[in-house]
Amino acid sequence: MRKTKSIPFHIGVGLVGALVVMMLISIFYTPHVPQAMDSANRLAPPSLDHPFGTDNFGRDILSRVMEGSQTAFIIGISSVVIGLVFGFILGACAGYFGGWLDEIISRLMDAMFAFPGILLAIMLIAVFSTGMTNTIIALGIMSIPAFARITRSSFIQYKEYDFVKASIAKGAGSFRIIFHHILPNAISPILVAAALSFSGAILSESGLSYLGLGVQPPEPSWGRMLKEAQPYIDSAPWYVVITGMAITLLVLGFNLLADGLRDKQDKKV
Amino acid sequence: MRYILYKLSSFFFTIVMVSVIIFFVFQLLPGNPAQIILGMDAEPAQVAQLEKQLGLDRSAVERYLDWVAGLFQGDLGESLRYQLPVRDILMDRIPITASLAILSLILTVCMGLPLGILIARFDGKWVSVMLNIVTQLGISIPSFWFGFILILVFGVILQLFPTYGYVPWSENFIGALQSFFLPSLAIAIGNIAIVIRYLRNTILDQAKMDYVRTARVKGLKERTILYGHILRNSLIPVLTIMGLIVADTLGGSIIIENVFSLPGLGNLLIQSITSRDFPLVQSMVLYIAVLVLLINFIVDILYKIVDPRIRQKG
Amino acid sequence: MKEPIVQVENVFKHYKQSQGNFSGRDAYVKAVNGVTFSLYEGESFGLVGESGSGKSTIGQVMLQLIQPTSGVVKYKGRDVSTFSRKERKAWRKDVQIVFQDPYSSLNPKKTVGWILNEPLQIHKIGDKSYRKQKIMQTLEEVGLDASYLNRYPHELSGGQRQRVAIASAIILNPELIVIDEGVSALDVSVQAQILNLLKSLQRKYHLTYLFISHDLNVVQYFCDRIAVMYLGELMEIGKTEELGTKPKHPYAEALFSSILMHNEAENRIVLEGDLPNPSNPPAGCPFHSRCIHKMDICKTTKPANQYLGGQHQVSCHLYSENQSIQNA
Amino acid sequence: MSTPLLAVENMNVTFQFADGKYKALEDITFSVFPDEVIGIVGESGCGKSLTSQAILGILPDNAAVKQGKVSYKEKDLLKYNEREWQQVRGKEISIIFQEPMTALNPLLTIGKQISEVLKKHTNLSKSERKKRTIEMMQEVGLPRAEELYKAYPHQLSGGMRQRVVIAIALIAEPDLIIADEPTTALDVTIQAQVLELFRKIKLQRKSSMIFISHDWGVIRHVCDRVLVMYAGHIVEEGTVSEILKHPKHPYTKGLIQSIPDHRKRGMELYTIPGKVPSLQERKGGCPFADRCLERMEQCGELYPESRLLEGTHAVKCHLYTKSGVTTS
Repeated sequence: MRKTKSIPFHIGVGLVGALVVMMLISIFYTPHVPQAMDSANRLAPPSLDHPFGTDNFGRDILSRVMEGSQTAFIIGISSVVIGLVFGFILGACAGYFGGWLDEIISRLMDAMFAFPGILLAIMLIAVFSTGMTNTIIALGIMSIPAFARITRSSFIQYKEYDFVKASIAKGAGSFRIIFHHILPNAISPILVAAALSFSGAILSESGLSYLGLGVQPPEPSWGRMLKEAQPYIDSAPWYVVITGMAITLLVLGFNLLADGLRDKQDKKV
Repeated sequence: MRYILYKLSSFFFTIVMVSVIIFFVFQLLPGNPAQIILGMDAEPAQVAQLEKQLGLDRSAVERYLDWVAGLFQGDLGESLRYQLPVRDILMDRIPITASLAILSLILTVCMGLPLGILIARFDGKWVSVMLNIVTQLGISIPSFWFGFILILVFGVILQLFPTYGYVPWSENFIGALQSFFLPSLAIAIGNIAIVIRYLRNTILDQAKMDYVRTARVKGLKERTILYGHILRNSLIPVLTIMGLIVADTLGGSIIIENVFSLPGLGNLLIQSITSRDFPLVQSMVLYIAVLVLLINFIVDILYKIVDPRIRQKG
Repeated sequence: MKEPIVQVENVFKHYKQSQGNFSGRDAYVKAVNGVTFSLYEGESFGLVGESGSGKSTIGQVMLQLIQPTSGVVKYKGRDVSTFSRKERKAWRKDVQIVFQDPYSSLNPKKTVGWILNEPLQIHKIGDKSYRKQKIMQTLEEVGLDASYLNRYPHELSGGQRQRVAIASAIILNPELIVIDEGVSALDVSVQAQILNLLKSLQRKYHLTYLFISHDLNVVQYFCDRIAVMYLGELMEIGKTEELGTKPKHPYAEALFSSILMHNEAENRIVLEGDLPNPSNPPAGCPFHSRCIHKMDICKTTKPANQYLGGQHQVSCHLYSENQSIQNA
Repeated sequence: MSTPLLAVENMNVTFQFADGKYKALEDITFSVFPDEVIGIVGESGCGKSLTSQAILGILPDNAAVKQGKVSYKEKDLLKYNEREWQQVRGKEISIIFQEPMTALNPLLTIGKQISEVLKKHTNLSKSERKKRTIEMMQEVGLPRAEELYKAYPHQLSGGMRQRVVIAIALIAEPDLIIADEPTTALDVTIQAQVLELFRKIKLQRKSSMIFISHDWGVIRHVCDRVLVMYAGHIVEEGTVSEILKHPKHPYTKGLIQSIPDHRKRGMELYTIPGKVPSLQERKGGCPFADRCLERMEQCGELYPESRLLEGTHAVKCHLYTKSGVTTS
């Protein structure tokens, strides 16, 4: 029973693991130099030499996908860290202290939630211009409200628990309450949010880069590759299919991972 | 009533907050905006004129109040690139984005709800595992890439649907429907998966509730229990995520319009950013954000109306 | 009697209720509505009442886990709200609380050893070896052993958890413990074990208990004095022997008549109606809406506290001087 | 006595967990006669609720009746398919659960939830159903029945909701009503009201009742006969007064003695050593052997057969098996 149920989780672990390995390998080795153009070999279908074919400049798609994974992970991890740090601080303050501070922070988060999907990121990039760093900052800011909300609700929930009250009655201060009592219990939903936020960042980055607003060449990016592949959708469909598949698998991996983690923590309660 | 007033006030407060955020983010433009807009080699006189046009010679607070006052009168400013009132430009674009969003929402509801119920009814070990993977896949696929795949399959290979551009509804209803169908589906796919998962989970959660046990010991048929008792209670939480789904649909249309070359708001937004038409971008972002807030507000109120526990208090 | 260890003087606690009612004005839940009583050293003082009576709120106000809207709590004669930070922390050693639900009163992420070490750590008591020895000693006192040190709360039964909660309360050698429905969630046979444990600890350490419970059997067994609360107000206080056998207040009378183990059906007083909402309690005597001896004055005037000899107090117009005592 | 309305014979129920199958109920045999109120008493986990669920065919998904017979009006319910079960539930046998706050559908009116039973089991017209429902609501003591007919559950207090649940259970006039801790979640004075209602139902209706409770006081007030359950077994049965006065099984004795009350003040409460074994810890032989102070050699291996002592008083204990009635 339990085994069957955790199959998706294991698939998630497998996907993420495989892509992490691919990313690590790509740092030291790719089958071809990702930037090497080969005008004789443009839009070549998959072959032994180019397992995923080549693009419109004759570059090896496999090598470019491998290199692109570095960007994906860098952007995913950095933006999650930004969102987590600021979201946690805001959410913890709102949840622990309550009152007007909570009101202001919650309204601010509501306001940020009003920007659907990647609109907030698009706006920030419109102002700060494109590029890797700005993309990371924009996606990081975009993920703050999700972390803030989950942290806030955990804090509010656990603040009322008897074990917290009992600890206050024993003389514990705010520091002890937050770091010894609330945080260890709130950590797993925050981890789930982090996994989801990671996959969300990958999706958004690919969207932004596809629109030409994200990562700029020569930085490799899957979203950017899709933009380049679009005109050749009928003549070189593998270009589109392979690149999109890379994004999908990475996102799917993290989503399954998050879902499995959530299941596990639900079971414990 | 009190509840509605409370929600209304927090709705307006949030709108103000959103407008302040948007306005001041655009104040953060590095350097002289007029210079940036016109490029480095622009004539100083031109720059000065544009500065005046943009009101850069006044304080930020003044300009903000001005902007807001304009918004209240339906004046969203003037586009730099088109030299037209923003409102007129938007009016041309809105029907396209609206068609796309509405069609996509219809697809989400019409496919998500029945499938969610169906899958909850046939819940089982393997069903739930398969469902989990398939719906997660639906959520994980980038909508614009799914758009490519739809173009590839239905446009290029099967040649059933047009792959770009659109036909206005007034011209040819079927043709319009055809031109909007693929992009709507591309936007909807993730939301359909979300609705299926969410509805299935709430149905299965509700099925464990005590009132279901009460219904069962009355001798009711499982069908009656599902449709008469469980489903009502399950649809209320689904309603709460509708706000999120609408927001997601609007966000999705920004990208998808660019995939299918549909001249809607999203398409305009990206073009305006590329051409640094900031007044237009600023107004458009606000417009979309307010729309999302409004829909969330409506969903909130609707939710209270549907649920007697809250209805009778307010 | 001895010196009072805690004096609760005219304490009020009103909560603002979240929005959502007809009136448009803010509604206040009157959890505690002017309560005065004293706890004496070494006694077990029972606080009984139904839901909404405010009995739990009193316990938490007493420990300053909840700030009262008005009123004073004195500990050994000193107003606890005037304590300095340092004094308050020192005071926290002397007063402890044990909660009802053994499943939420222990941090699920911490081992029993950690939970017992925490109070010592907070107050920087002893070195590592002293703490270890103190923890072992306390564990044994509550009937557990070293094998529990590395276990997590979810590995324990309800009774064992409650023993751990008690151990973490007594490890600081407190003088007063608030037991907030501390045995209510337990089965009878486990409850008996815990009650015996509490009694033996009381004898050994000369503890004072504020014993909050809705279970009249347990309170009558356990407590020396009993206070009966209704809708945030005290109805009657008295020694268990007096109050338990001859309650004066009509509410207390009904309450004690409903002990099913020993009362025959004919002798029971079944009150009509529901408990009023604590955000909108009846004017005058809060109990008048359900009282079988209701008089006109009850609807308008709150009865004053009457002493019926010794420590026995009652708040009821039946015992006011200008009313004939009908029910003695 | 006449033929039993319900006869449970040698029923076993097992739970299927990831790590194997566990017996939750073993050798459950008892009868309910017409017009009789039979109590089932025991601590949490003893299987008293599971017994009622097995009778109504509403066991949890991972539990199943492994052997035995449940004869209702001389028909074996265990052979019924789901459709046949639906004809029994609500119409022939109905059940009242513990938690009134969650037992009703929050989105449907009170009237609809009660009359739904009539819609399923009778051919009454809509207006007749409404009339009958309002009558029933009045019968269970719901005030302003016409008005409450259109109300939603959240507008009612816990006590009133429990009356609604009782109305649902009674309206199709079943011959057997199972009440599973129906007053446990209620406040003391409200519990008294609901118990009074049960006594009224007992007097006015011809239905038999199975009344499940952990509270001997409640059992004493409502039941004619009682079954004492421990760890999935019925260890003793007999009339309530007989069992309370002369309990035979060491568990029953211990259980009754460990109930606190004012007459035991100052004395240590009797406690049963150890704790109730979990499903996984249960072994063969007498289920109580490990905690029994009167344990004999055969208790660990040999399962004690039920032995009728006198009248309806039967006990499963080796103290009484071979040599007949020994001293108690």
